[in-house]
Amino acid sequence: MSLAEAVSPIFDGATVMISGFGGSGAPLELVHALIDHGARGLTVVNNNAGTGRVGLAALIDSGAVEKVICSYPRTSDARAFTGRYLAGRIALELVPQGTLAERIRAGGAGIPAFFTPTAAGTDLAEGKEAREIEGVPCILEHWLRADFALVKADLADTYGNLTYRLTARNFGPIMCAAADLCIVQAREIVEPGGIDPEHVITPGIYVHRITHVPDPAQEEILVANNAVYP
Amino acid sequence: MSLAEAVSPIFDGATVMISGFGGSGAPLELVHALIDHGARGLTVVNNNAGTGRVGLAALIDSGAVEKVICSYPRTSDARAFTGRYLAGRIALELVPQGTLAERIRAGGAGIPAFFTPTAAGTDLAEGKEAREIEGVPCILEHWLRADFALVKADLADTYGNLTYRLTARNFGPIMCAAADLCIVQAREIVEPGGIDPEHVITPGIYVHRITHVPDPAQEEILVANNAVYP
Amino acid sequence: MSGDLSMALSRKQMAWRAAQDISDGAYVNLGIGLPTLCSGYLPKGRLVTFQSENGILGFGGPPPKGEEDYDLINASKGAITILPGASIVHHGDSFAMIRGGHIDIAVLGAFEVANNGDLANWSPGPGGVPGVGGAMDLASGARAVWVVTTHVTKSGAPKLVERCALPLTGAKVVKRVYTDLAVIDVTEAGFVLRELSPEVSVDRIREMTGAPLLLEGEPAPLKAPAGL
Amino acid sequence: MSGDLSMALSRKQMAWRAAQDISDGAYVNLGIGLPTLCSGYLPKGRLVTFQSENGILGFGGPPPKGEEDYDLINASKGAITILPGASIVHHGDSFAMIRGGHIDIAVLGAFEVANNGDLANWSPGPGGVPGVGGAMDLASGARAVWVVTTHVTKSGAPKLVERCALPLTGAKVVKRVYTDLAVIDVTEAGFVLRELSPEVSVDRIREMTGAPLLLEGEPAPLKAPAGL
Repeated sequence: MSLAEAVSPIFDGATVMISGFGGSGAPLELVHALIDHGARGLTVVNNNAGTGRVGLAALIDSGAVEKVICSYPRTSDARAFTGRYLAGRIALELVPQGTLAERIRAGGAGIPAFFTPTAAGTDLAEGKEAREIEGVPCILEHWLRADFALVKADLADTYGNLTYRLTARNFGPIMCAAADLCIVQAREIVEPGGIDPEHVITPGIYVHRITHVPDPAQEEILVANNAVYP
Repeated sequence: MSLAEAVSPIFDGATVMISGFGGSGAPLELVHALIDHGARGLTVVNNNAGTGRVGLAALIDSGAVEKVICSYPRTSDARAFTGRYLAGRIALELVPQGTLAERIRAGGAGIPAFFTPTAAGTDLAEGKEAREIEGVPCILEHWLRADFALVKADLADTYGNLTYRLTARNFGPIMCAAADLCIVQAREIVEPGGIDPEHVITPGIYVHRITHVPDPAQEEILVANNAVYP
Repeated sequence: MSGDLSMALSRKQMAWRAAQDISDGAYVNLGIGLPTLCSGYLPKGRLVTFQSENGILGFGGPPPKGEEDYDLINASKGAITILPGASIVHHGDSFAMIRGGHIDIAVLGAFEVANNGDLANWSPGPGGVPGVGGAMDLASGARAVWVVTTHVTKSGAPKLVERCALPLTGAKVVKRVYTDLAVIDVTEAGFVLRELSPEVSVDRIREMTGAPLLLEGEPAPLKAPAGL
Repeated sequence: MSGDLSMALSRKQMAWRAAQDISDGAYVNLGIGLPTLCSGYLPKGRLVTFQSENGILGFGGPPPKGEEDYDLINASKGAITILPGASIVHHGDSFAMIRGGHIDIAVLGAFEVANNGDLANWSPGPGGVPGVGGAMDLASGARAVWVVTTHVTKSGAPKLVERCALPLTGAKVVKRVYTDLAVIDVTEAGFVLRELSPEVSVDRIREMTGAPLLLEGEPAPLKAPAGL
């Protein structure tokens, strides 16, 4: 399946989870295909809010993003987000990183809400239900689900079983499970049986579309080279 | 470390998680060492409540278990538990299997409580807080933690990183994380680096004691042969 | 079998009938007992992936006798084989898969099904040792819950009822029921008869059903290969 | 550096001092910036495993220039190396490790620490773009939170205070503070001075501290190798 075909179902106003922590695990080719596809009014879930002028930053630059749900929008070169945010042209829901991960995990695991000690007693607890459980102050957090996930994998088999390279794993497995439609770019696609069942990180049940990107770009390298998309 | 030394910290009245689904993943040698060790008044967390007259069934037969927290005590030969239960000599907390797994996972993950749709509107929801979330009836469940976990692994490295054989993985990874002291029997112990970091299932941070059991017994085989411990 | 009806489907025929409706590409969990038989009767060429709640996705039937590996079992604790493209997960992740709505179909047995979709299949009532296993998780988590069951109990009492008398496994969860005499959808309006054994009249099946049985046109004849 | 005190510890010396207290076998998360330096100053023979919240346990320093692999990074998004016995987990599991109380020590930076253990290190206050990252998870999840920070701000204001003016990262979480002039425990009773730069009097350090500084016996002299 081509990149363009893979992202073609993404509609205006969709919530889109994008894997990656910084550039590691960022599905740049899928994000660039989404820019070309042209869906607007998107809510994006990512740990960050883009760096430089490629990937998520380029998606924001294209004006397609209405809201970002993330833990840390202040990356080394966050001009795309920062400019729009300070001008009031993009919304931000700031979530502690572990709570963000747990909310996404809960979305995939069918847990509508959970109590967590993280952020209890802080400004980020404002408006949230608070409760002390076994002596620990907690706040109630709700699951996070998405219409689509864009995820970068290393190996995929044709059933959608995935592995990830090293710390590029980060948000991939939990985002695959939390989206109605999970779209994956894989460095290599193998036949069923090509991945040891004990080494599968994301079972194929979570994956709906796979596109082959044999030599994926690395965001850090592109940013260092001042690359711009498109 | 010997089996006897591995289980030596287990104290009277402790809560002990025991890995395994039926016999698959059941750490028989550790459980038998626990019988020899002689701690009493235990609360045991397991999916089942023992089969035949070995392993958990033998631990129950020894009179060491005061309470079982499980999803399905009615195995093919559950006489040890059944007799005591019907005589009012052992307590049972019956938990839906997925809720049991999620409560243990929450115990390891620092989530004191969560809302789940499972069991909402059933007898097993009695006494639990109910709430409709996004239109779905849910009940509040609390984490489950233990003083000790007894877990059967396949490979372990000396830092405690673990792998498991096939479906013997079942409760092992979540129990390791939910216990104050995690005691593991491993078929093979290797040096750090002997397990690919991407293939580690339980990171060593969760594992505190490892004992080497090179040729572990399989409960199904022992039960079929009417084996009895001790 | 439902009472003395000689033309009622056999257990294998019921499993066959349900299996015909499992769509290509589906991820399916088969409950213990009768539902397990469905895996043997999929139409040729249909790719269906079976999940077992102990933590495996993509398994096949039992191995030859003597080759059982009890580290490779299903939820019934029977030895299975592993297929290319399988994956192993831990129990937490396995029930995340179930609770999270990723299983397309759970095919389950039942003591009773109510016409609002309530399912009772875990507890025969007070007394004895209770055991729930994964029944409630599957009932509330799967996208579609199908029930395969005889139409009536051994003593002839309806299993499809207005309200379950036995403890519920899940409230409003059943979508479709395959019995030895009929195929019935559970709709907002209640039970709708879709297929009926050619040997049985609508009046007769209504007598054997403990809740109103609606018709939307003529029910199709319930068929299954002979000799199963 | 704290004002004009020439004998204040350098950043590397502060990191060195904190590193001496990391016990053998500990699992440690080092915050971005100054705390990261601790990894270079562990006493010889001490086995410490570093966790980075993006999902790696057991990593070493940066690779030689030109050999960076940006699929192998730490929480600061810098390239790292992987050590034998390492493991990779996804973000959900990584923060389960943190939130679940499995990290022995988190060494963090701070804007302010209050004498009840409150920590402010994520937000410089209203305005600009906020960013919290994993700070709150680490603050509330780690078994012990240590802070490494200069004793006062660049303009000379105390960073150890009675009540944080800036938005909190976590309430009552800090156990110990390593500054360029002192080592201070956060106890039920408040700040207790454990070590003090030999150049600084108790009265002077009290002037530089925004909350009462208790003594339990004579503070030991704060020392670190010269030339760091």
